[in-house]
Amino acid sequence: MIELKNLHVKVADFLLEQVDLVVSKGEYTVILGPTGAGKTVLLESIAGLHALSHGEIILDGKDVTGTAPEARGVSIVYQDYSLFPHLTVKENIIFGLRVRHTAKPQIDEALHWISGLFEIQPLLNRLPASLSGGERQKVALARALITRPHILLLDEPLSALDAESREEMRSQLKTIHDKLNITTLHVTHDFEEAMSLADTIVVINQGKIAQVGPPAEIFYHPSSEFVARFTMARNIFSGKVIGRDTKSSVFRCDAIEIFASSDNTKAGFAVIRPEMLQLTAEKPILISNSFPGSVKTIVDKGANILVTVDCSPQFECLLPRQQFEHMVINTGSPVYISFLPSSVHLI
Amino acid sequence: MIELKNLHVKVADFLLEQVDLVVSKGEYTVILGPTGAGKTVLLESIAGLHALSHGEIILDGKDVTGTAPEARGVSIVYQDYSLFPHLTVKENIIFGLRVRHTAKPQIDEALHWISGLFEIQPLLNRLPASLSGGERQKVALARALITRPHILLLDEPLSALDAESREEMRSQLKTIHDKLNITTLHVTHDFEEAMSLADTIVVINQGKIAQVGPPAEIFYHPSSEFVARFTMARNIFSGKVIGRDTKSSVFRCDAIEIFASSDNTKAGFAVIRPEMLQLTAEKPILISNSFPGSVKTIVDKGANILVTVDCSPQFECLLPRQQFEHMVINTGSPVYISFLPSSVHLI
Amino acid sequence: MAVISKIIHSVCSWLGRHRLLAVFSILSLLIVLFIFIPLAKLILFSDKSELWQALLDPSVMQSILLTLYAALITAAIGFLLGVPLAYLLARNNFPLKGVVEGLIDLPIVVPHTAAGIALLFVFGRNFLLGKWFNAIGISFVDSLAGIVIAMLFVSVPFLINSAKDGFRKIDVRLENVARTLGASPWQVFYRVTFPLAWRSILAGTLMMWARGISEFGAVVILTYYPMVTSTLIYERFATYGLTQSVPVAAILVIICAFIFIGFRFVLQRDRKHD
Amino acid sequence: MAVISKIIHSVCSWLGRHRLLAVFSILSLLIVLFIFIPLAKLILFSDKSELWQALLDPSVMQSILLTLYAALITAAIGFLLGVPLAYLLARNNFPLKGVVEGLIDLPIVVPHTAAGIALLFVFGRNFLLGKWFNAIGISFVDSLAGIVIAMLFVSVPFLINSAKDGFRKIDVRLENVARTLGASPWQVFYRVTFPLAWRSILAGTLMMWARGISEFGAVVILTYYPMVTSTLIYERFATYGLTQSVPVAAILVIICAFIFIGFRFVLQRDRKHD
Repeated sequence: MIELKNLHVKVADFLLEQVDLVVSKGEYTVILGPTGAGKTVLLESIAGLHALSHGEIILDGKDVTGTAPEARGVSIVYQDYSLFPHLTVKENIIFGLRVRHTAKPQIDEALHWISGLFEIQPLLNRLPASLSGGERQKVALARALITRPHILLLDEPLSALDAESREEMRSQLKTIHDKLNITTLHVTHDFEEAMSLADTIVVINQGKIAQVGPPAEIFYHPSSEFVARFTMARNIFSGKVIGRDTKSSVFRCDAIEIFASSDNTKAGFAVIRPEMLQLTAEKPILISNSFPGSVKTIVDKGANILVTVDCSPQFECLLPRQQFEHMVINTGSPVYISFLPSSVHLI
Repeated sequence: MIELKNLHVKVADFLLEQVDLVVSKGEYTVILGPTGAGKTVLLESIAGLHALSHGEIILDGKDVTGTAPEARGVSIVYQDYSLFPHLTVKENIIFGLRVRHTAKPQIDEALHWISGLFEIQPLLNRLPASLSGGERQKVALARALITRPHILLLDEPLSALDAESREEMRSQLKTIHDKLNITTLHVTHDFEEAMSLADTIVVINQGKIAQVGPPAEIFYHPSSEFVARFTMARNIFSGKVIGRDTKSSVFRCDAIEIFASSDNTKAGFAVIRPEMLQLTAEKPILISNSFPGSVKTIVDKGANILVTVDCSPQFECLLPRQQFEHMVINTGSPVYISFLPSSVHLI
Repeated sequence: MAVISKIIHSVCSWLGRHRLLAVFSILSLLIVLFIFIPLAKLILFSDKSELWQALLDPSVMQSILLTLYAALITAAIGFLLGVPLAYLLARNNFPLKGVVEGLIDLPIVVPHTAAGIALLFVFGRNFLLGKWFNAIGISFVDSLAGIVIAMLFVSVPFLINSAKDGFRKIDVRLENVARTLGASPWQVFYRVTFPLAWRSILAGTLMMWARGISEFGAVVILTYYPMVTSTLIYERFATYGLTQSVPVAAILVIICAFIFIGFRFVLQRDRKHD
Repeated sequence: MAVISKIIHSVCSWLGRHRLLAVFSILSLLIVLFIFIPLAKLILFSDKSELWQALLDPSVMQSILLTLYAALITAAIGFLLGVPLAYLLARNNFPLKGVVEGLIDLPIVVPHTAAGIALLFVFGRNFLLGKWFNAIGISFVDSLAGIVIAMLFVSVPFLINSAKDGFRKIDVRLENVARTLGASPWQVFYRVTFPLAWRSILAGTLMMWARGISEFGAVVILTYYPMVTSTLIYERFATYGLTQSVPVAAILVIICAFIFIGFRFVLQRDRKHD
């Protein structure tokens, strides 16, 4: 378990402020934020590599605020894997046991176990420079896990990989985590990566925590305009609530009125995710939110097509490719945008 | 127009071999390939920055193989924008006119036009170091276009931007291209970026052209296993055609037989894109390809959900989020995978 | 007493936790003091009135001006010839490049008296180039020209290396972009490359100037008279002993230190610029 | 004739297209030859039998051995004190760090005779440290100890700077990872940091050794006798003239060049390792 209490850290230009966070034992937590948000500094602070200006760090119930990094039982894996270039893969992996003066038979046993787990036996005698990106990462993870740390810190572990190995390593990370049940803190700037791995997502911006919650909550109920933008909610309209009946609020923005099944009457933004929009040629019936407009741009995103519809305000609508191909839409086509009141999130 | 005839270039570790390519005037062509495929070397060769070992480069009908870079009328924009750090934005932009000893009134006029086009008038007196990523890119584009080049080369122009400004710049690139009608060669490793921008995609791998075609063709009809993998077709099964009737071929792979409306009887791979798969709880009727299996993993990718189904071979199925949320699927659920013969591509 | 024991205790506990830092700090302090104390004592503890007197001594003044002037000419020649070489080394690959780079550094490690002998062996009146130059009235022995070539030989590597590092730091793609924008190689050099490497070149030139001023071994072989300040210090020391040579040495150290502070300043601003 | 005019034509057209390269190459060639010819002539054109005779001269042999030995001791001391300082400078920020870094470089630009005077002013029999050391029987004047401190003063900056660059090149995250894996600061230093910086440190040590061997100005002030080879060259030159000093100079240049080739070799392999 990781407990951070009112953490303040200043490192060069980065500043972490007022970070309060509890990560339960065995949980896979992803810290999500843009470049320069202080994500790496946060990990390094937990590992004991920076002096705190203020606050406490409690790991598994023990206050380690003043403890040296080597005594915390926390392993860190950096984005570029930081393998020791002068040591072979084997020497890299057993480094943590060597410095602890572990006996040879135990080292051999642990090496056998971990290299089996990551299937890296054939690499043991090679030097890091000769490994591929995916192999380096496996070695870095093996090195981090052989000492059986209580906590694993991953700093953008997938960013340096190409799309294919990224998918493979993503599932391997999940598997390893589930197998060893190790408390994991994973830092990334990639929203999709966070969604696919996290039990809990911590959104961080400019050194402060912006929102904490399970992926679905971050996805559907961003707590601020920043979180909504960062999770690519796309349709973020500023305006205000002008009415409220038993079932829904009425949110006014530019020329349109949006019905939302939310009771946040103080809201300044209405957020509707682009996946939640329906795009039809005819006016749909029985849907309270439906607006006519014309197609402005069509962007092919592979699996999905992003259609921008001009109807003051402008809506962005993400259609599954198959559905798009069955419709006949071109730039300028008159269409209707519609969505359920339950798809509208007010903040 | 760009014509490359049997180009061979060797630069340090990169080798381009046998590159034949024709890019029509005004076309937006994207060169897509993994890191180290030789994409940047190709651009730099067209700009005249590398000596060719072999071959010819013809721009707008003129053989420029031996012409110096400054006489080719080709502008290049690098990934990090390569703004001159010691010059202001204005001096950066007019650099190309200055070295040509253009008269002051004409310089002023061109500057006025280009800074209006990119809406960067407020930046003109700042130094590059103080600009944001998106601003830098606009300045780099303005600098490249003020000399009215015939050809614009873009080297991963969006990679250095965060997700939001990337979308904005993507649409701006498209707009500028359409407005100036300039022949553009855009290099990227991002498949989605290629899909959304290109008139023609050139897939390049290990210094050789793997496939040339419009986005939809690359997407649905990859010419090789490499292209299929690189465009994330995911379901790529090796096997062979064992039968053929009037309408379809029968492709055998592991324990299953796949009907494909393709007449490529020599095929070694069947490719079915994950968006084309149907996932249902009941056995669908009237569909020739339908296989029972059980859900192995569910990965949330934000707008889509990736479901892996174990049915020898393993299928990967990309479901729109809304559709997924209406189904009740968990790991282990028995499901049916089905798809149309027309969704199967044989190579 | 309690306070003192507390201080001792906290120092000990800091040492315990930071033993590596503590040991390294102590060793480091030794070498820093070893360099600092002699220079500080020379500058701070030599008699001010003696310094003044030495400055007013015409032979001292003359030799200082001669030294500064000769080193300046040297730096100018080094600039003219060294910057192009640095650029070629930073940007081009050619056969024997490694050998040339090694050769450039040799004057730093070659004994300076031996360097002087080698130069005399080529530029001396009876040898090779010396003969030719003698024919047109230029002598490299006991002359300004001799001082300059001695200084040039031992100090030009500093400029070349600094300029080379400066050129290397510049992204080649800036030059590529400039080319595609229509600039000729010359335009690229004077509009992009040179301005961007300027600080490194300036720093190298200052370093070269200071090294020229401080040279003794090579100069003394080629040109005893007219006397550069290094030689003057040596002669005063050999003739009159330590006390007579201290003020002149102090003056020269102060001059070099000033140029050197300028050099550090240029480098410092360079780093901020990055 | 046709062939010659063709060659001339192609050279001219190359020059036309590559004027920048051509001009720079010519300027560069001047400075390269200026360094190369004297050293080459000293080594290649001095009489082989004279070289041999000089080597057999016991006073020459003795001074060479003394020089190599003293420079080796110097390099060892420099290693012990300089490497920790280099590590602190590369890894830590502390008040006055810039001043310390500037101070470290000062001995390179300070005139070496002045440096000798400064050292004598501190380590001389009648001064400060000299007095204390004299009391325990160590004299820094006309002794091995004097040679060593003179060499140390002028050559230690080369080791410190090279080692500092070596330490700087190491990604701090390697050290961070080692810490989190359970290594104490000492273990991190000797298992990760030192091995990775080893080539730079070795190169710096070799450079320092060579600089020590080649020192003249500072040594001659502190210790004329026993005579290091630089001093011997100077004395022979001053007493007997050029021809007598050439063989000794050639021998010393060859020794330094050999050490220096080792240094380049280490650096070269270092680069490949990156």
